[in-house]
Amino acid sequence: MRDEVIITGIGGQGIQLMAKTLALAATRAGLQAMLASDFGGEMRGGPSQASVVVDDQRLRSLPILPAASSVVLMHHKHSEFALSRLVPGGLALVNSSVADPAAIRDADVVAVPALDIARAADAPNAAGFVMLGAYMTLRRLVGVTALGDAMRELVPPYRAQHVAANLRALEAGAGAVFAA
Amino acid sequence: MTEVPRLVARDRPELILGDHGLCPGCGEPVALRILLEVLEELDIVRRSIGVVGHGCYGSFVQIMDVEVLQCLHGRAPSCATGIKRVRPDTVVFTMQGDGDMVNEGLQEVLHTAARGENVTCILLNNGVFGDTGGHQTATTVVGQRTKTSLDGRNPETHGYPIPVADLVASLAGVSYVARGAVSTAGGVARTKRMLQTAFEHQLAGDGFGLVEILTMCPTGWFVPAGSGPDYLTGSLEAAYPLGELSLRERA
Amino acid sequence: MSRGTVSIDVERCKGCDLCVQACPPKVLEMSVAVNEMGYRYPILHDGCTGCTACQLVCPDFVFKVFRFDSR
Amino acid sequence: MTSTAPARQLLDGCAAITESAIAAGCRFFAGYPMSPFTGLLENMSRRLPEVGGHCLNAESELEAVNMALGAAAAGARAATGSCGQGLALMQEAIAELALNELPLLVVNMARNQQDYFQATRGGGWGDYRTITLAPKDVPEAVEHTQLLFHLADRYRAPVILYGDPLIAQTHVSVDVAARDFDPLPPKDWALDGTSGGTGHSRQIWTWAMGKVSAPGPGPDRHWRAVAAKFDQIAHDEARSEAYRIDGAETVIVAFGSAALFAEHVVDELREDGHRIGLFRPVTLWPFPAADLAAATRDARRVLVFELNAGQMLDDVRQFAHDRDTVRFIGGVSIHASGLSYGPLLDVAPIRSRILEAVA
Repeated sequence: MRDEVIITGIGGQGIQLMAKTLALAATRAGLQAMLASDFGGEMRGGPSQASVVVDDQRLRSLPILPAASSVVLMHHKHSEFALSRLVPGGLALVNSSVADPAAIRDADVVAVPALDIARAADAPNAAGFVMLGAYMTLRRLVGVTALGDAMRELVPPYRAQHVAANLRALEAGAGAVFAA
Repeated sequence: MTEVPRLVARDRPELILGDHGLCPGCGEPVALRILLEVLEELDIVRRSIGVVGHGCYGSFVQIMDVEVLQCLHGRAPSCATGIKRVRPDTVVFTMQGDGDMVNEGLQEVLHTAARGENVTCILLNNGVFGDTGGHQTATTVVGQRTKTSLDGRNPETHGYPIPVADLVASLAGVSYVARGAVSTAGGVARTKRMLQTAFEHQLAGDGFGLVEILTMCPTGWFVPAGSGPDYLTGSLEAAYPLGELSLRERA
Repeated sequence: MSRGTVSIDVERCKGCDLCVQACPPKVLEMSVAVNEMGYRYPILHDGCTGCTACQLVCPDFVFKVFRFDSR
Repeated sequence: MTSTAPARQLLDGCAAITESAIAAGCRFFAGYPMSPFTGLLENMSRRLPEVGGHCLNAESELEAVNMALGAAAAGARAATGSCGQGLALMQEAIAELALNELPLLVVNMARNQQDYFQATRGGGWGDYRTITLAPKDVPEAVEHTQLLFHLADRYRAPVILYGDPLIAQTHVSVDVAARDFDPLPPKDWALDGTSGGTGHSRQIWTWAMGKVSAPGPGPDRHWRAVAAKFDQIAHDEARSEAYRIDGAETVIVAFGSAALFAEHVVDELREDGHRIGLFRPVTLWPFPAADLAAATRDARRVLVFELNAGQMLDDVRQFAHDRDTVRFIGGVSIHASGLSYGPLLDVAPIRSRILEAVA
């Protein structure tokens, strides 16, 4: 079992927290994880990208992935690198509230209107966790509860007020798609 | 009535293991002697570590019976910081000249003072690079002749000297700053008391201490050995007044 | 009549003259002869008070200072 | 207060090296922020106080390395670090550490591979070298950290861990635990103040003159002894890894992260039928000269891939079995930010440069 995903979008969309939540949840579940982040000097507004590789055996991976089995696009901006590494027929999970899924070729495109789902779940800042919840339903690496626990561990104390909304977003996202 | 001679002053403490090779009339050996006397009298010889910079006084590491780290030019306060942090029960002092502390290592001593490191820095200030043969330092006073200011230090071309003790005294985190001189018997006695006070502050954990000692360098000043004290009084001491410096209130 | 005295390690002396200048009762004088290193050295005359000024200023650790106690 | 981290954590390289250093007994760190080294300083400043250690955010690299020198002289397991220009500022003190025979770990969390010369050549004054290990990934950096502390103490010398932005910032699941090594001699040379007044109080001085009552060897004998020690290290401590080298007519030589990528390309090209392998110097100094000569004995071409204008290339040319077979396929490649690698560190460009050279 091996999963490689590149998550991409704009700084401030929660890309790094999504990726770290996934990698930590996998680590806590006894799997091996690698998380390679690539973001500019800006805290918000610039390109933000993270690659996560999860394996149930000794993990051997390049921090700049030559190929990824999935991509999660939070935005069409800055998505060129991720799409160039997506294997033909790989999973492209697209935040269709912002990006146009029809623009993506040679992929198993799954559109998730993450922003709308997040708003409906009263978690308007947590679209990233909607996407992560959806991604877990499709990939089944760890459960939503494990993701929630990892997220809770990672959120700093001064942002603890967002934990409940993030959990709602994860649940909503997990229910928004169907496993193949 | 018979008269019995009673020893009232030893020639040198036992911590001085042999002769030094410094010039006639040099003030630095006097500073070394009173420093070691203070360590003895405070009974801290078996817990003292000296960090010695580069200058004529550097050769003292061969004759002073105290643990020493001879370090890079100017870096003694940082080395002392590392030692004191990992061995807080030791008494840590630096011995540096003006070329070492004020030229090469000015930022080291200022930052170490501002950090309030519980160490004692000792500046042997003669206003000249004695070891290299009499060149201008950052404390050479205006008008002083050196091999690199042949007509005397001229502020228009050479700039002004730096009163490092005054800079240190302006920083919070400092527990004691004093300036003495070894040009007179009274000055030696007063300077020794300054050293003692500085070490007492370190022992009490009060924070950074600096004792600047004005020393004669007749060779580097191009004056006869016996004229050193008078030259010091008229040059260095006029620019750097003696005494304990008042400190900034700690926040 | 001297209240004190000094021992002078003349072979260690470098002839700097600081002690002569520092001596309050002016009882030290530089020699005419020189030591093995070629330096003149101080000679003590009567009148030493044992004040230790010479020992304090000496860069070459030449002086031991004594005082006479009556008994 | 816990002295060791719990098993299996998700840590980036900076955090993992911090935990490994603490597990090895490191209790003093001083550094000056500079990307990507900064993460190490941040982790140390958070973790060392928790285990009774000290971390100083020094006012410059000069202060940082000299503080660490002081701590090392006082017997602590100590470390500092920087990269690039900051490492250059530390070179004078690294030389001083070497000539004073003081152990210190210097983590060069470099921005790229352009620090090869200043890590391996001994950028300061005097006849010395620095043992330099270049891990290819975070788990190896964890291992190397502890090995380097051991080697530093064993040889009483400064040592360098050569990391990079990928090691600094990549998170992996790692177990950090103290590793066992052969016992080390006691640090009876370390300053603690107790030998004052004995007539032979301890002295640390590059000239090794000792006291007049207990003379030391002096600079001539001391520096010859130090140089002889580095000769011995060169003989005993070279480490390397040969990957799929059997029957290879093309041997890639690469270190650190570049070797990790080269390994991947070798796998791809082997699948395509190319007889190709990888030789990786694990110690950049001592350079694994004999291993390289052996690994390249039957090679038709030796291709050096490094992310600089050709620094390790000098060593490969010097020690390859036949220097005429050596070709350079690396180059300077810098990310637009200036803080990391540029596009050359990727599978496709490495692959195409190799294929170009093989054609």
